[in-house]
Amino acid sequence: MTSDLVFWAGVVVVFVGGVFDFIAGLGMLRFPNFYVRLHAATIGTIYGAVLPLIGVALMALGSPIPNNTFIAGGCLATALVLFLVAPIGSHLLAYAAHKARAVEWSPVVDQLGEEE
Amino acid sequence: MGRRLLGLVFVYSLALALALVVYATGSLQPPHEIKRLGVFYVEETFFGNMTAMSPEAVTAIVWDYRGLDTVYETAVFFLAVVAGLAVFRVSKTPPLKRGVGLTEISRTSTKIVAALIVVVSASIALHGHLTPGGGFQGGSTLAIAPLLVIPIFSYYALLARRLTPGLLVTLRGLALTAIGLVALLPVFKGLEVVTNIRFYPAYILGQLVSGSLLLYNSSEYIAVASGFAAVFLYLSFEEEFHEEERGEDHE
Amino acid sequence: MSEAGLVWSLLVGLLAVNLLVSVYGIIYGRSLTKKLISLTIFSDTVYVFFIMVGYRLVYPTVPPVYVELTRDQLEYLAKHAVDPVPQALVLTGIVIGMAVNALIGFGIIQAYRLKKTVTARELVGFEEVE
Amino acid sequence: MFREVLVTLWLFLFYIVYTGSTTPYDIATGLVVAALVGVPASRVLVSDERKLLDVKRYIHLFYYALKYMTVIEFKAHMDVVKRVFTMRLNPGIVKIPVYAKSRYGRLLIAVSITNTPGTVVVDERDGWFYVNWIDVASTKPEEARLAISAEFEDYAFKIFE
Amino acid sequence: MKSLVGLVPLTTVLGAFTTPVVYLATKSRRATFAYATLFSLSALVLSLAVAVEVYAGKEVVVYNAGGWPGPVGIVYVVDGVNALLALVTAFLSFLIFVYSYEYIRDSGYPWYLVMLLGAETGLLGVIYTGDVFNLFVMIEVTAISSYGLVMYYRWRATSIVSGLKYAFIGALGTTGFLLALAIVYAVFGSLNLVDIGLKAMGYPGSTVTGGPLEDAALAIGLVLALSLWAFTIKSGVFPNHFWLPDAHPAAPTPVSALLSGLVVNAGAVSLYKVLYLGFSASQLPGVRVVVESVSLIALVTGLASSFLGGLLMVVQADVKRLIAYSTVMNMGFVFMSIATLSPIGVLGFVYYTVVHSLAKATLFLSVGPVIRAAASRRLDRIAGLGRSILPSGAALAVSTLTLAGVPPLPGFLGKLLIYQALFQYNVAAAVLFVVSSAVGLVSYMRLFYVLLVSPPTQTPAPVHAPLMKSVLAVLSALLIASGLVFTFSRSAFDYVFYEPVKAVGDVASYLKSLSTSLYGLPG
Amino acid sequence: MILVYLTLLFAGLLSTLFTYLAVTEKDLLKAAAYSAGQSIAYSILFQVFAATDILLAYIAISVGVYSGLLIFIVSKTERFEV
Amino acid sequence: MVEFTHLLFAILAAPYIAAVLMYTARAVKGPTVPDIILAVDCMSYDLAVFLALLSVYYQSPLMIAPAILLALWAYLLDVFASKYLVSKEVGA
Repeated sequence: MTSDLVFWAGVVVVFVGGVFDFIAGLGMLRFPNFYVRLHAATIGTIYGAVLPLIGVALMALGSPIPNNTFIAGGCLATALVLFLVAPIGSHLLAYAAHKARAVEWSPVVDQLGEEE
Repeated sequence: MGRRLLGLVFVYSLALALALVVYATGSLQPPHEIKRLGVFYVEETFFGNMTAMSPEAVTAIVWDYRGLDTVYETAVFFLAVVAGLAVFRVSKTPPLKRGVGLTEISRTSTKIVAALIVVVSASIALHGHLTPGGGFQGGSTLAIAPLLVIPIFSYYALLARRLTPGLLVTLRGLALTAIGLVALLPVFKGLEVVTNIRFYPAYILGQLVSGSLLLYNSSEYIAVASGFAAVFLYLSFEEEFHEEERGEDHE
Repeated sequence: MSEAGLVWSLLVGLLAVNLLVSVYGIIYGRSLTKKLISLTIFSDTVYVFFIMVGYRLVYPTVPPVYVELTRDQLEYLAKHAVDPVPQALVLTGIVIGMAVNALIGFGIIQAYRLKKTVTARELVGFEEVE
Repeated sequence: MFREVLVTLWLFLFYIVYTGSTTPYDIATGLVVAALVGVPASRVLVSDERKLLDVKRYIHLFYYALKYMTVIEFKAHMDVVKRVFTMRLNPGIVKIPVYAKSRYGRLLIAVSITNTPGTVVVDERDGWFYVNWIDVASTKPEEARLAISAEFEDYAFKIFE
Repeated sequence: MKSLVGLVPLTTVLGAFTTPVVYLATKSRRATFAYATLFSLSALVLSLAVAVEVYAGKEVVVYNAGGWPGPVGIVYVVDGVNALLALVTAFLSFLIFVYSYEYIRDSGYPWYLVMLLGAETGLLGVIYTGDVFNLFVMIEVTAISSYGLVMYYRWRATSIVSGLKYAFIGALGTTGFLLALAIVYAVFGSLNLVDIGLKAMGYPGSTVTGGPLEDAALAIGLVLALSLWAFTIKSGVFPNHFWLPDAHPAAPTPVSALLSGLVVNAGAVSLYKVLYLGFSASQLPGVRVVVESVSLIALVTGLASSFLGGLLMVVQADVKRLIAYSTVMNMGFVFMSIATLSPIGVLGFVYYTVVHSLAKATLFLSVGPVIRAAASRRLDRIAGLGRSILPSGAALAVSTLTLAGVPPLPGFLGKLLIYQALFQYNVAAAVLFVVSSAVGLVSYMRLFYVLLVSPPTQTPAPVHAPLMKSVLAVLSALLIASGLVFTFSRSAFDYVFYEPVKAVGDVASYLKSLSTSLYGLPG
Repeated sequence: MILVYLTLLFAGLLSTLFTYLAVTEKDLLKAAAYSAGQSIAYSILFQVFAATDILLAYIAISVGVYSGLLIFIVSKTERFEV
Repeated sequence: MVEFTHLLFAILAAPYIAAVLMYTARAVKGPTVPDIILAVDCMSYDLAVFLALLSVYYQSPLMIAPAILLALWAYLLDVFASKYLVSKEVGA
């Protein structure tokens, strides 16, 4: 019974993550330039990937798969690494884009650009 | 843009046409059964008479049933690295200086991630005979660590830690020699090369190590990682440095 | 004639087109780098074809690896596992392809050092020796 | 000495979590690998080992992680999700001061800022973060700091300083 | 004690693995060269032992690597043909190692030695193996070493660019061969050559790989077409010959000898294994037609490349390029010989491959001192220099005349054999063969005249190279001796060439006799 | 089996799209990124075909090493195809 | 019951597939290199989830291992691309 509960909790989490991911995809399409799209990408990473991974771990723990701790452990480790790695990736891309002036945009204020 | 879109439409319609032709002949169906040979390996790999004492059929084929292929496959990778070094060879290593690198945040994060990568890769390599993975997979995962260090800290960070190309090539040569010796040793007992279970023990202290599979995997792990590191280290020398080395070749 | 056959045919068609497009890239790509990219795609597609040979359409499909060392697993795997042979062969193939492509990459950079171009047509018309 | 052991233990824990099983083989290889990595890495990773032993810091970290994942992230997500549909954008790069001095404190702040939708750290320079903000409410550094990173910084001080 | 076959390629690959370590430990040119040459020598000794075992035992040695028989593991199948070809390969490689000690003088020699050992490993593996996937791996081992060796002169645009061309076209070909192997596995469920051959003949083969085959003509046609494509690339046969005249001269001269003499054989041997041993005995209805049409295509490509090579040889100004075109021509002959799919065709293939390897390597190696003395590769600059460098000139004369097919030398007999094979197959093919070799004869005579007869344009600097000279002396003595022995002594020819080919000649009974080596035979 | 069919078709379509883009793109850096996308599409196929061993090696080589190699080549030679 | 499982997983996977399609559209449109890299990144992070989901769907605990690699290598792609954009020499 508990395992069923865990499984369905996982399903709900994965589903919610999917909805957020969908919205993130929408944002990626609709936002006008790279710097704004970064924020949509963050949605896609945190609630669109890290959270669902935890959800999948719950699903695995709640289903009668042999050695389901493999899946749970792998998912949690992936979530942890993703949590560390994804923001640094976005940060570096933003840094590079700003440094190389690769992106045209019209910000309200650009205090980094002013200082350079 | 218009032309590319047209091309894309053409490509997809070509795919559709091909698919319809294939479908119409009706000869192509996803199989419900696998080949007899595949079933044979799955059945024999742990429980059968012709066992490799490994629950992992793929690794058992890679390093035991068809181990000879893999020994020479590592030779191909080794030769590619050597050929690359022959093209890019330099007479001295570059002088140490402070590299450009990337931001401070990424440096701090990379330190943690690198430690985690080593642990993950070791897990992949050391469980190669039990779960999917193995020496090559683990080694290429381990190679992420130096590959991350090269752009983020600059390759001088690796050189400063004495990870020079010479050391890496030596490490690689030693690891590959270990692979070769593991393949060669059964010969001295009158067995064929790359013999596994009839020469190496399947269990050590009650733990399944599948004979030579663990030895191969751990040697390959080091060999692949150092090979990738050497390749990328050579690639990251600055162009000016290569220009200094420029000369003529005489017959 | 089933939906499985249709999906399979479509997949084969798409992959065959990938093969053709990448061969086009290898032959008509102007830059050597582009040719290298096409070559990697070409070999990747061949690996997918090879793996397709070993697939079996059952539910659930599992890798040919024992999770537990019991006789039940043996029967389960014999019914559900995919073919391990193509996987082992493709693993070898991937390593070999990667080695060749890395060497080609080294060559491209060296060619640029010598001729200051990676455009295939400009590279080919080189001078006679001595 | 402690820091070597502790880093090794943390890495060993990660190994076991990733591997997902605890047979004697896993434990033995895990310990060996973790020690092989942890001992040389500990000098690079940890500068003050007393902080590693402080249980209060772990409790703060755990509490913060929980709160961050649920409350803070949820608020920020909903904000940006609204913007996806309304397209009310006001983007810009503002500079905010960072008072945390330790490397990990700064990393935690930067990761927290970037992982919250709506703000991304673009660059950092002697004590200042330059943050790409989807809705620039204020261009004054201190006010921007209050809106963006003040809460993270509190915890960063509790955990790492 | 099991047979030594498995050790032969493993020895050289171990040498390749350890040579960089030895170099970095000693930093001594002499020690590194001695170490690598030692491994080549031991490969020669081992392959000699294998050849003796096979020739004395008069039976095919099947070596189960890892102890796994038949389709389960990889097997080496060594009959007389394989043993002979491997022996020639190991012998020539060893001589090239010795020769290189004085020729390669720059700082890249440890990497050069590693790649040379790698190429030797691959060739030996290609020749011994009885497993199609292992064939692919070994072809790649050879190929990647060749790419690296062609690019060895890294500050010359010619060598880098032609090496890149070679690598691109070679990678395309071998990947195509991998696709062919995917189809082979999908159709036969097996990778063992004997098993595939038996199944293609309609026998059940090993039970481990499933029962006999139904209709598979289309798939086999695809397999053969893709394989032929790959092998023409590897051997430099029309329409994929264009990389060869660029790549072979660009390498250092000993490597040119290795590439032109031995590495091109990889394609021919593979074609022999797949087309002749694998499918030529097939009795299945559709397959028969497929095999015949593919062999016809192979014949036409061989003919085309022999004409093309012969004609283009005439107009070359660069001596190494001229010799490279002669390789294109001779590989055309070899392909034609295999494509007849008859025992005498195989005899011609084996004999001509051996002779061509020896003579072509000798020719390249003997040109080496001349090029070094004149510091040029242009024919008009090196005219007449052959006379002044004695062993080189003698070797030049012998090898040129051998390749031209002048009677007492061994080349004549080879051409005769191919002519007979083609005559049985089709008269027109035989006539065209004669015409193309006549065209080649003109170019060889031109080379002979320019290098040896015409008056020297300059006085060369003396070349002090005792090892190079002794290698050339050994090779030319061997060529003359073998010509005399095989032309005049029927029994020697029978012992060395005819008996082994007779064992292979009837493919059906050959495969059936090997079927006992397979695991899990029915009944 | 609907998920399997869906995923196979999706990955096939994606791979063809990325292949086409990678082969026709003039900016080689973009082409390298597209080829990474193509590798990701193939990764899905491998996972559906239950080829985990392949996937572990393939992701490393194709998404990582090739991309790194290509970016190195682009940085040392020309970025735009003439 | 089995039918239900198929349906459940299809429903769970559908939004991810749709999202990946939208990321792909972004990758196609570009217009700049960081846009494409970001889109490829997001795709690979999503696919890490997808792989995990497939491994639960196939009830095989062994198929989870690649997910972590997908995340790591996508990060490596980021790092290399940013370094290239920042400075011409990637290694220095």
